[in-house]
Amino acid sequence: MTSDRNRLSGPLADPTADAGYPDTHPPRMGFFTDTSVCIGCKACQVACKEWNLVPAETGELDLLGQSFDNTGALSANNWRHVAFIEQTVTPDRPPVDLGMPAIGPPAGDASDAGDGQVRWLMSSDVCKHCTHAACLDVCPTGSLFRTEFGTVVVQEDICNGCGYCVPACPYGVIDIRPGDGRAFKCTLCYDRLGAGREPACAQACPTDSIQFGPLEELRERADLRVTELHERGVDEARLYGRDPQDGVGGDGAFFLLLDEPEVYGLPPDPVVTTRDLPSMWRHAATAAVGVAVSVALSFLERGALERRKP
Amino acid sequence: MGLWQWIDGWPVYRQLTGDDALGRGSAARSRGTERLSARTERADRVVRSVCPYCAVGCGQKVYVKDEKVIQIEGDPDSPISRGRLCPKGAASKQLVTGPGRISAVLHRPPHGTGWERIPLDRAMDMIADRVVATRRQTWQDTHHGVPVRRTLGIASLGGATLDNEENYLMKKLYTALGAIQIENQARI
Amino acid sequence: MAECHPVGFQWVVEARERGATIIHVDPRFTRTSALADVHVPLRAGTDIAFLGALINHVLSNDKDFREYVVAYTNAPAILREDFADTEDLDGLFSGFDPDSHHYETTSWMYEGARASAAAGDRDRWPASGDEGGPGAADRQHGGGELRETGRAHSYGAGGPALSGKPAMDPTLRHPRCVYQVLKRHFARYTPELVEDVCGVPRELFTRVADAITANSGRERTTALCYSVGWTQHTVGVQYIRTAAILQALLGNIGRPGGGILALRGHASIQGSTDVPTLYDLLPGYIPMPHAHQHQDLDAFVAADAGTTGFWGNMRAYVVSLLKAWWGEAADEENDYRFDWLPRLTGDHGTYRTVLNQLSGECKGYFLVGENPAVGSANSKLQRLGLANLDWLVVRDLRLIESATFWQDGPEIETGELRTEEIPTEVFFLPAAAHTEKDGSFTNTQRLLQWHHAAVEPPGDARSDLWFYHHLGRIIREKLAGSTDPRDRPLLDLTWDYPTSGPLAEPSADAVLAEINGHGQDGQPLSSFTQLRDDGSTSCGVWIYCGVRADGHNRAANRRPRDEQSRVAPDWGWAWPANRRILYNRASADPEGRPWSERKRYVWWDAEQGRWTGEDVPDCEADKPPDYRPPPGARAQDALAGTDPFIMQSDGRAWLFAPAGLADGPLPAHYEPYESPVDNPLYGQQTNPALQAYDHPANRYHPAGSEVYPYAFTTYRLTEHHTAGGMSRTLPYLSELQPEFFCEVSPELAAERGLEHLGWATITTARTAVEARVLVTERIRPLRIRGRTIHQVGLPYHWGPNGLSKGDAANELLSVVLDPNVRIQESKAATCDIQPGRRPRGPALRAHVAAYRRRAGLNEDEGTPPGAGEGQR
Amino acid sequence: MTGGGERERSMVPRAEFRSYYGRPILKRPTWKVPDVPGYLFLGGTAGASATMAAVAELTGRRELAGAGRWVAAGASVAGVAALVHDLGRPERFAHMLRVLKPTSPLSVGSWILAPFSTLATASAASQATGRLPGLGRFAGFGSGVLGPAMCTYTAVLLSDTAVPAWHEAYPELPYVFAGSALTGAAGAALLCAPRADHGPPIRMGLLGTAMELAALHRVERRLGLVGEPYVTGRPGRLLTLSKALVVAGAGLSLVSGRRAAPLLAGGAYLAAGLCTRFGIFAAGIASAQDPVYVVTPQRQGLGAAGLP
Repeated sequence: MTSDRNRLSGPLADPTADAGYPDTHPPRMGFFTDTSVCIGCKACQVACKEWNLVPAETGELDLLGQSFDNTGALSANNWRHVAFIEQTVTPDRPPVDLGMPAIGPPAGDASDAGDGQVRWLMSSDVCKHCTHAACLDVCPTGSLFRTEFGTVVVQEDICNGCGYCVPACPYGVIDIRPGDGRAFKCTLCYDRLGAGREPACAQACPTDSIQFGPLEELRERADLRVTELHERGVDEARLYGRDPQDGVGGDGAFFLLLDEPEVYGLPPDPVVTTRDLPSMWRHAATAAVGVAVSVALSFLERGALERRKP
Repeated sequence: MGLWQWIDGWPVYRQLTGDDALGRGSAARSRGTERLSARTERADRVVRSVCPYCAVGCGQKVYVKDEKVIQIEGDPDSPISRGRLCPKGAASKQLVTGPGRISAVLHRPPHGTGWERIPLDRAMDMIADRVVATRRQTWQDTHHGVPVRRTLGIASLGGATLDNEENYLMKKLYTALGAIQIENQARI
Repeated sequence: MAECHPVGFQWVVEARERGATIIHVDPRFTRTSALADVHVPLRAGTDIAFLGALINHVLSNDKDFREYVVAYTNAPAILREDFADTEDLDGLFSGFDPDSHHYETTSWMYEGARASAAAGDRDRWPASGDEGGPGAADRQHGGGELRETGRAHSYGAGGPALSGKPAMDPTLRHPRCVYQVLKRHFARYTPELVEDVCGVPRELFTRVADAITANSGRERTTALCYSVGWTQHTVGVQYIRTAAILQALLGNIGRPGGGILALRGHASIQGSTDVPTLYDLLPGYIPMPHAHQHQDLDAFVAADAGTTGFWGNMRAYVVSLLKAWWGEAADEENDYRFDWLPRLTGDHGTYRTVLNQLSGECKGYFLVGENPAVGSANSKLQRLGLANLDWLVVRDLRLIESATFWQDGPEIETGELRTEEIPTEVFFLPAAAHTEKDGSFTNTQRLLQWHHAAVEPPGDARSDLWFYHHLGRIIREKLAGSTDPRDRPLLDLTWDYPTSGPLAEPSADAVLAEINGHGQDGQPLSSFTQLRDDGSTSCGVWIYCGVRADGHNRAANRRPRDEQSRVAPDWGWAWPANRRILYNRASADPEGRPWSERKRYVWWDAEQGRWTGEDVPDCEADKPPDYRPPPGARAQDALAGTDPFIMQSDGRAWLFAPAGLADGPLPAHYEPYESPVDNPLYGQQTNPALQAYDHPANRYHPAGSEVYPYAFTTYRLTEHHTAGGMSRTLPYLSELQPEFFCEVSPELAAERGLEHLGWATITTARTAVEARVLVTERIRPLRIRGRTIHQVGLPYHWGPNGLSKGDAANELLSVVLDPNVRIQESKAATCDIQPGRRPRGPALRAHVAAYRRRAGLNEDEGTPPGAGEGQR
Repeated sequence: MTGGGERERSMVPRAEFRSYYGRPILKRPTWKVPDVPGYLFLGGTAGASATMAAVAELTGRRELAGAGRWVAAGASVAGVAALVHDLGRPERFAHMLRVLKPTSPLSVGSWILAPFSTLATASAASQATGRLPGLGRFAGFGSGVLGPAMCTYTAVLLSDTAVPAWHEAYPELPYVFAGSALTGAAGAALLCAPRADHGPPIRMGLLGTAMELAALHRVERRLGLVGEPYVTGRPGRLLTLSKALVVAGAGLSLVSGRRAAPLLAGGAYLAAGLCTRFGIFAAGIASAQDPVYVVTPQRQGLGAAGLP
């Protein structure tokens, strides 16, 4: 028990207990986003904004040209983001990601992919509510904290907008809201969970691509699902963020993907930065000692020093 | 006592005395967090409704607080939608409370270059006058000798978000007026 | 479906997870395609060829569900000898009059059946819409050049009347039986033809054909879902007919998991048809009467309704309606005031109305939650109509383009109109939202669902119920005391709805009570079978009778889904009689036993002597399967216990439609009015009976035009709603799809130099619009007879107002209509596309004019070669 | 989106990698320029100056100690101001002391910076007013003890992020910052202290130069692809300039006889310190902006561990 406490990386059976909650705390809750049934309707994005009163995009609306994605990425004002990836799939070849880049018409490659079938991947991204959450770890004010549901939430009355969580997140989730100054991200609808309700996005999701529930149950369900898809010949199905052995100790919000994570804009094998923090502190301490010693050395007796000079 | 409360409320103190030494969970909870609750829990009433966009007919629950709509979401009881909504349905609250909704009657006189605000009852009276006048002016008792009892001077085109009861009154009134060019999005 | 009905699509996804095969047929690769097992991209406007080939596949391989077909369809009926098919007449059926572009349909009748639709008796009016001219009425009585209006509707939901029994050949071998005629008619609809017409490879077609036939029959059913991609064509009704033939042959109608499911696009568009704000219908699909010299109620009923099937009770429905409207003032003596109904004399549809606005005949216009200035085909025509009115009332939530056209419409920019010169007086009345009023929507599955008012509307906003109730009240007050007979229908109208609250909101429940109807004792009726034609019952919408049975608003029923069966009869109320699957008698075999245990739904319980099952049986519950009608039986009594299609006069599904259609008893592939290719099937290029309107602002492209070489189609995106009035104005939706764009294939992009995210100008003879370019593999060029056909995809949600702005795709469309229901062809037309933004101001007109000149379309003269009113 | 073709074997790592329309995976750090890199410089300079002042005090170099205290106080106050200014909600700066989180370098740093800047300011104030000299001396020693931590914790601040260039450099960055702090403090002393006291700062500068150059060299050599931003583009130019300046500072500090030399040396050191911090800051931003620095190293890590 004690050896498991206050760990910064690796598997952690109960991050909630680790965050000081009594044993009576509710089970860890999370999302399983099954992208194999996502229809890219973006209901999750809107339901999230309606519930959490997240501001709409400010300034000029612009077409991104990234298939039907005009949001781009998760941000302080987009706590859900649906990615759209257009591919041609030819048997026995890895999928070819199709153009729509800002670098001109992909006419050249098109003939290459002509005989393939079009595949359109869609995936609703969200904060991962990591077992080892770097944003939470580095937050200097305690604004980011772990809730009794094991989720990671920003406390808006505390955040002072120091911005440390922003570069700490290995998934590029959390961000500072322009004009507000504070950091925002998915709360897994902490307030709704408190009322025994499911998060707005999961409730809205028409095809149940976004599933909400106790993480343990979701993991079992996901394992079954991926097995089932493999049996159906969908070999490319894989789980992302489900493994408690991974670099962040497993995600509270994990995914079933149909291609490599980076194709969806996800890091392939993220590691919580604080895993290396003890080592960092040691290096910093050594270097600090180096400073002290260097200063001290610099004050060694004048004469002696000058004598030693070549 | 005030000091003690302050110290007790200081997360560092809770870090030192509680189970959350690193200040990553229970010790870091704020007053705002302790007060947090879902606004649907504070609603004065919940009203059953139906999504106004497409014809799937998803159930909606409309949460009202202080005579304002504070949330609209899917009705999990519905056998049609099971509580789910599409982006449009999920944006219903913005549809009914969002920017751009006009709440005053606007009038543009013939050849006018801008809107003028007029009272609703005056507008109703003016519209009734125009209906009566146009009907009188364009009335046909017969058409090529065959009785028709109608006017082709007045037409109507309705959207398909009209309630059945509204459509019913429209058809009834227009028919009694003798107006036949009564159409709906359903034709389009 | 995923694109436009995402929440409905959950059931498709669930079916897929349970092993169903999902096939998506669409020119584009959409969100639906993304989850489908098979995506079939085809050329827009060629579905009849595709479906026809499926029918041919079924017939030539004996894949039909024979017992079902023999017992429940008109396959055994024998046709008249003088019927000639498109195979004989190169794309025309017998009876076509090339001068009026109109079919005389007598030869389509069954042999032995008396065609009650004899010329002059049927309810219709001379040709050319309103322009019959002197003598037209005489011609009517002389037979000859006749033309129906909105014809399918004019027969009500049940189609036209037939009397007498057709000769039948249950062996289906008679050369003139429907089955054999069908076989011959579709014989040329082969996989090779599909490749040639639709651009669908043979292998892909075969895969679809195999999947559908393998999944139909006794143990399995296949459902077809469609939307306006099937209806917005000059052959829209025939699209649905083709699907109906296929499904009837496969035994997929009236059975669970089967059907042809219309996915309607608006919350109560079904309701707007049932309780029609449509010119050619009265409530419950009773046709509006047409003008005749002497026609009373009985003649009207006799002309329209057959005597057999449930439409045999039409007089009771009409009398109950007239009683609902005119109460005590309507009685047997005065024919229930049947003569107070205004009369039609042709086409009075929304597009004809616009022409009437342009000609000055139509002077006042109500737009009630509708935005034709960007939402209707040929939007410019619409705006020119609006700009030529005396007065216009617009009721909406926000300032839509139809309310502001005089201020900032595109014609102001081009200089075609000047604000000061537009005479139209415009009233904008803010409307109440669905959360601010009581009322019912009828959804796509005929389910009435009540929505309750949650809050009061803001400011001057009012419900449309309020508006019409009070408008009627004020008009009646102004006319009170009038002795003018034309005002009697208004003054005698039952219009005393109770109001309540500070806004004097009329009671929607009271209106629903009138819709439901009541007996002489004032008690609510519980079923339309209680309706009488003697004036003792009153009912506003006969098909809705029972929604308020026992005074209980069943549309507001909301028993949670977990607390009831999968059919969920206690959630809302479905017309008719709360039946969830229509014609469900067909889910059992002729003896009343379920076709299979897997697909059991309703069945005959011999012990109880009743039909029973999961749903309300769609037949008389106590009519045994072995019932045979006695000679001379009327209405439902004339249908046998084995006849499931109880609204049809013969109780059978019509593979062949002997009457009721303006453009043929069988579907045939005709090209869209504007098509990049010639019709490879027949010499007849387009629907011979289609309705075109010749107007300088409504020019058509010749077929195969090199000036307008590309096909285009319009459609919706999940993030927006129709013409955008309810979505472009919302920040959360606008940011998701912020701009008008066109979708083109990489090949077309290369051919025309279009750059991803650059601008494109799309030009038709109507106007030109500009759109950002999305180059995507989801749009595929099709190979058709050695030629590459490019298609341009255009979502039609935009307009100049709102948060997310852009040109309206509907500007590009011409107005050309299906002859049966007068819906415009907005799913297939031709255009040119060039890189760059469109010209501004007067230069835009010059740009469009230059295109027209190159295409040989003269500026001010009428018809382009071969494109007269009516047909090509 | 990028590349295509074979994913298995390729000469150029860049061509292998796939991404979502080339978009960055990580968020661009929102820390403001010049606030945060400026603070890194000020904090380091203040820390080393305070320590130098304390040692100078102990070794009887009162004037050097005085100059050091001024620099420590001034730089730390300016540093605090920069940090508060950087906050999205500056009025909530006190929330920094709400918790004490060893997992957060910024929390730890706040608990270092707060006493340090208080002590440094107190000691400078005492020095200026002549009041409470004992307490002033004590405060000076206190800040001197905290000084080294001030120099190097900021390296952890940067390294404890997902930003590839910062995180991967965590074994070296403290030494870069330590060296740069030494040269910074030396530079300030060369500018402010009397010539008689230039000996210790000159030696501090030389030691700092050596430390910084060695550590930077190792960063550039060891990190491979992730080290790229340190040698390319604007951050690369800034760091090259920094190295040139620090070498120039060291050289100039050894020139004797010329009156301007120590001033030039001090200026060069200070400029070098700024360039180092701005360069390293910018290198991190650049590495966060390009998904290649996220995907490729993680993919290579995966390759070693086998696919999931």
